[in-house]
Amino acid sequence: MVEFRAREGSVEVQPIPNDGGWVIGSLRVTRLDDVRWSFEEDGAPPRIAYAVRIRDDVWLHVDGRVHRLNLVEAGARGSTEEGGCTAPMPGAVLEVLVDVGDEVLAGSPLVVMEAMKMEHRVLAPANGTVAAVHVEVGARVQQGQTLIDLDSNTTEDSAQR
Amino acid sequence: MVEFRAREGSVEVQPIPNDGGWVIGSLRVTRLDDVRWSFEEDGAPPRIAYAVRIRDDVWLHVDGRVHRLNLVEAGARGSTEEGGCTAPMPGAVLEVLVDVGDEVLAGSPLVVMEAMKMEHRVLAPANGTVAAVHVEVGARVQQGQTLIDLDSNTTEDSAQR
Amino acid sequence: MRSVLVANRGEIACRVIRACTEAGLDSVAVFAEDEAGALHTELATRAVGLTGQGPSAYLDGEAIIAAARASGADAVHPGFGFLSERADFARAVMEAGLVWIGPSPEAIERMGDKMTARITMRDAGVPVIPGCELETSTTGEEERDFQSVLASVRLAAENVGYPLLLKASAGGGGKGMREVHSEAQLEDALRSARREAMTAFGDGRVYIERLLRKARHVEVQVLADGHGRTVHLGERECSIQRRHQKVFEESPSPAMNADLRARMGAAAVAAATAVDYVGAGTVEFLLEEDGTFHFLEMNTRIQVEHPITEAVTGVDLVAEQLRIASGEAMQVGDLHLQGHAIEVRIYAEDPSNAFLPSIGPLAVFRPPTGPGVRFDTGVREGDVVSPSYDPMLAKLVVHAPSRRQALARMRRALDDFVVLGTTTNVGFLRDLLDLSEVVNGTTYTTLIDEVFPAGWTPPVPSTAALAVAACAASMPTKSTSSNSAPSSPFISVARRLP
Amino acid sequence: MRSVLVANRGEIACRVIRACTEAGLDSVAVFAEDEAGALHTELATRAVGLTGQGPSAYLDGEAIIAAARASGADAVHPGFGFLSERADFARAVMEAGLVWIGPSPEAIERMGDKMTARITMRDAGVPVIPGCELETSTTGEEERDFQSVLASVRLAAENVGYPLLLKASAGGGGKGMREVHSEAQLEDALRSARREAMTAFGDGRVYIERLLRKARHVEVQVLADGHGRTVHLGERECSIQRRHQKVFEESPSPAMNADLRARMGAAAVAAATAVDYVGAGTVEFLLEEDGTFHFLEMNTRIQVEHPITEAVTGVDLVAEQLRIASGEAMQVGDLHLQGHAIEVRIYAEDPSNAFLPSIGPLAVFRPPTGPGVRFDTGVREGDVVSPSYDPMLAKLVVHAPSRRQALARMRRALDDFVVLGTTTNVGFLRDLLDLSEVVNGTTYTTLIDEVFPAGWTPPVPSTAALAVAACAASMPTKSTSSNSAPSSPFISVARRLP
Repeated sequence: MVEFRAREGSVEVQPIPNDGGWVIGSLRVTRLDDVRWSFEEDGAPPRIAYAVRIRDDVWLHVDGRVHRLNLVEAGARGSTEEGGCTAPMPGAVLEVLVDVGDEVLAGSPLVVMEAMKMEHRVLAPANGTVAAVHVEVGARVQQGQTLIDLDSNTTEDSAQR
Repeated sequence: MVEFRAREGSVEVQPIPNDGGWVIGSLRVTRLDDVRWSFEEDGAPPRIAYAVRIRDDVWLHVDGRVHRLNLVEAGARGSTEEGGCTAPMPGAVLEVLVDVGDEVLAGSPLVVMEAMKMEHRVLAPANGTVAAVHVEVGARVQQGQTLIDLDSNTTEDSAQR
Repeated sequence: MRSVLVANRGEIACRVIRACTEAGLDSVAVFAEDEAGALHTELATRAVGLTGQGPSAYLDGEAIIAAARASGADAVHPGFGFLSERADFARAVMEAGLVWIGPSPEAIERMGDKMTARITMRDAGVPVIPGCELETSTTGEEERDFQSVLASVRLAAENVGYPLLLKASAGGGGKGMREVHSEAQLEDALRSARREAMTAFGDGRVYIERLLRKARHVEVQVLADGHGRTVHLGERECSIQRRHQKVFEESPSPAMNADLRARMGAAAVAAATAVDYVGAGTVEFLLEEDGTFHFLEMNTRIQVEHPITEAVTGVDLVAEQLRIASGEAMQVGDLHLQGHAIEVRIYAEDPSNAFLPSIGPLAVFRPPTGPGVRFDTGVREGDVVSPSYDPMLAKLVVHAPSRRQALARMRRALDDFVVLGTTTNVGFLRDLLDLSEVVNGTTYTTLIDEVFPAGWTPPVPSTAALAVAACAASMPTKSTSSNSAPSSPFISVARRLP
Repeated sequence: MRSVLVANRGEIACRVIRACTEAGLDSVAVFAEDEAGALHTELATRAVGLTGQGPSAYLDGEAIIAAARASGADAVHPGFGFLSERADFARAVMEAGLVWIGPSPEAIERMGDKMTARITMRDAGVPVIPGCELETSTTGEEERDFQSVLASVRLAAENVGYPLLLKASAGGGGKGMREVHSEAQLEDALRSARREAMTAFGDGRVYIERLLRKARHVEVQVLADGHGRTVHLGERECSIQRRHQKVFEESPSPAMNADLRARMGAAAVAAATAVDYVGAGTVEFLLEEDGTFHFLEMNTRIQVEHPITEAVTGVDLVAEQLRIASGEAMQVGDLHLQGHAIEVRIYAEDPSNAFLPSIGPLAVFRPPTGPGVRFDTGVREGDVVSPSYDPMLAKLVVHAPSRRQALARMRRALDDFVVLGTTTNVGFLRDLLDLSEVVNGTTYTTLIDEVFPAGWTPPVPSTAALAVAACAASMPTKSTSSNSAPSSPFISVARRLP
């Protein structure tokens, strides 16, 4: 059983090994080489896709489009942070616009970062109160590093919006 | 010790493993990936080559040129046939121009083959007498298959030419 | 026209399929049993397997028409070679209710038979090479028939004079063609030419032309639509050949000037008009040093070397073929040649061993890239070159502002081209580009034979090369299995684009 | 001129190095410590390591001049970005006895300072955008200085009127530029623009221009040699931008006609002549719907989007740069535009997440090929995209007989482009090509913001896509280590061609 994160919830797929390939429902999938795959649905001619797994993601090119699918590993759920504002990319902190205790509205800028010679603003993901500030001006941060902790406003508040 | 067949005789090269690469005289060779290599001579900047081994050959691209170098394996020498006229490529025999006992001169046509929709003539490598004919018109032959056995004329004869 | 079956393989199938995609048309590839998973099958909207292996599969017109019907194609593009100049196939396609992307079967017939073409052109006022058509219609292999043909050929040869060229009337691409320098060579040449022609075309008739030495092969691209417009798109110089196979082509010709281009262009348009030609075609001429030109033959199909014309004229010839076949007027403006284009043909052959075809895996296959470089191929790294098919792997085309720059660009591209596992002519081509005749543009059809009388010798590896090779020898042998593509004869593969 | 040091990296370094090779010149690449083994270092005759990592290494003019001397280079090509528009660097190169492949330091200075450029152009009779230069020369960060700048900006803004653009005088490429729609936004915008300009250029001076809505960005390529000849090579339409960064460029402009081209061309030549320009340069204009055009700025270097001009004019701009720098006359004939060319910029960025730069391995990187497709890049499969450099990975350029065919060719090319392991804007570009404004050529600079106000949403994978992904999930994770290239800062790598 393979589980992917989807836009809402997750999607489970169960490939069944069969005759050198896999069967998933009415689909048959065959591996052609390191990165190329062939798949066919009942009656239709086989088609080609490129797919590789890189750590917890499967990257896929099919029908002219690229998809990046995040694998949900057993026991690894819930790892997305709630109320944490993280660095969207590696870079340097130019400005910290909030202090602990500040009330912020969803979408208001919290931190200004610089990466690749451009400024980027990290915005509040929801209304809330700043619980902690983990960085200071000039700090170099890694992608995904938590910059600010936000206490989200109560569920009642959110529900009213 | 690696030995390659050369235009005359053979060439021996002894790479000495050293610090993740090899040293051969004043040369240092490093492997970059599956097919790419870097090499540098004392003082000169490193250069790039492509090289792969395929069975008994090393194929090499360096300085804009491709080389195919045949490896001499221990005990595998002398395997080139003397007096045998072999098919230069896979194809079909169109005509056999000689019979057993015929005297032929170096360069005279022995067999006409067809491959890739073109005719090709297999020529006698030396003066001699046809000792055996191994194929008939219409036969499909593999590359390297012996078509005709030739008894070369005596060494004295050859020496006189 | 919504879906085009491409009755071909290799680089030209890929070329045509991409043109279909860009024209908003579906494409159907066909493939022999030994070519399942080939590049052209992946590029097409849909692919249909043919029965049998090797070229014969692609020559089975009935099977191809059946494939077109089964896959819902409503048109057939033949590419070049195979069925492209077979009037009977064109006729069968049209009788099956499909659009034939090419000239009428009548035009193919009149130009396909080289003797008839000579006569038609003479009548249309187009100059032909001094020579002699032979009325003999016997095509049998029997010795008695042969002797009677030989007698009439011998008589005609005396009139034309030696050296001469013996040519198969049904011929093309150098097949069934022999140079004859004296009467003593005539019998052997005739036997061999007829046999090759019988094998290739099922038709052993031959004719005679005077052998023009140091002549240039210059051909003119023509395009005609169904609305009465016929234009020429300038010339291609294809003088550098080996065994009558083109090796190096360029446009414009170094021997051309505006006046000569206008006269040869007019002759080419006259040739096309004489057979009510519709579509893309090429009129080949021999051009002598004094500026005289003679009709050689007309190729009633897209040509291998069409990209150099596309580069300098800005016209997409295959797109125009599709447009014309669908009944539209061509979209071609006034002729304006921009810069200089060169094509070389990349063959799997061994220039150091009589240019014999070579086979093997394309263990490493890294074509050159960069500005002004076009690379048309039907193979990719990991594929295996088999002995069954034509050894042309690819066409390398460069376009640059001047001839000198185009030569430099081609040298750079050939230097950058890495092919390991199969012997090719890349190194030979690279040396060819340094010949003073090529540098100066004073090329002629017998150049290669005269400059490389003893063949070509590959360079000796340097000490450094041997050192790298010795290190590579210690590595495991590179896996050269081809893609494990489906191999059932009836399977079909396809890729659907959004 | 025998050997050219290319003071750049990535695709433009590769482009220039190939041009050197084709011109018969040696080339010297430079590389930061984190770019040993990069493609451009392999293509060059010789490569020299710089000290330091990231862009700062390529910005160290002294180290680059030292590298030129040490490697025997006698000329320096700056590419674009980095030191290309730094007059002091140009001057230092010339003082070191090396040929500077670019315009004079004086021309760079007069055009590089956008305020000075405005004034120069106005004096030369070239129309400029209504706006206001500010005489303030203070560049400090102190709050008191800031307040005095703010006061004069506020005053000027009232005269020009809102909405307006605040632009760094030393700026370029959208850096230090802010839209201001009301006085309330002015202070924040000024602070941020000045900071960005200080970081990028070390110069915080700003000026004001009226914000022209729905205007097109149309630029004219000029070329001038040292023999007194200055020509224009037609225009490029670069209206499709995001955050003032060009995304999609085409030539000719759909808004152009022969008369307007002649007038804009003449204005561009006047602009170049006004600063005694020598070399390749670009004069940018805003073109309003009523056909009025205004000088925006002049880029005194080769432009990212130069290939589309090369495609339609047949001129090799980089080859001409080399020729002009070596003192020869340009080899450019009369202007004739052939067909239509489009370029899209391939960025490592995430269009579904505010277009933030993305990083990662190029685990699979298979650029599109085929007729009329040019792909300029500095990376190859197996390379790793780092956060240190500009996120532009490549330029994809198509050339076709018509705009419609060029769009179709670009769609086909984008569909065929496989990049796995690093998020790119390829999918976004593919959707962009289907917008009616793009199809009809009615583009303007704020198009992307207006059509994608909430950003771009990637397509939902089909069931079949999920099935293939699930099978691929069972495979081992692809090794994404980059080439184990030498990493010592002082090592240099090179490839010597015959």
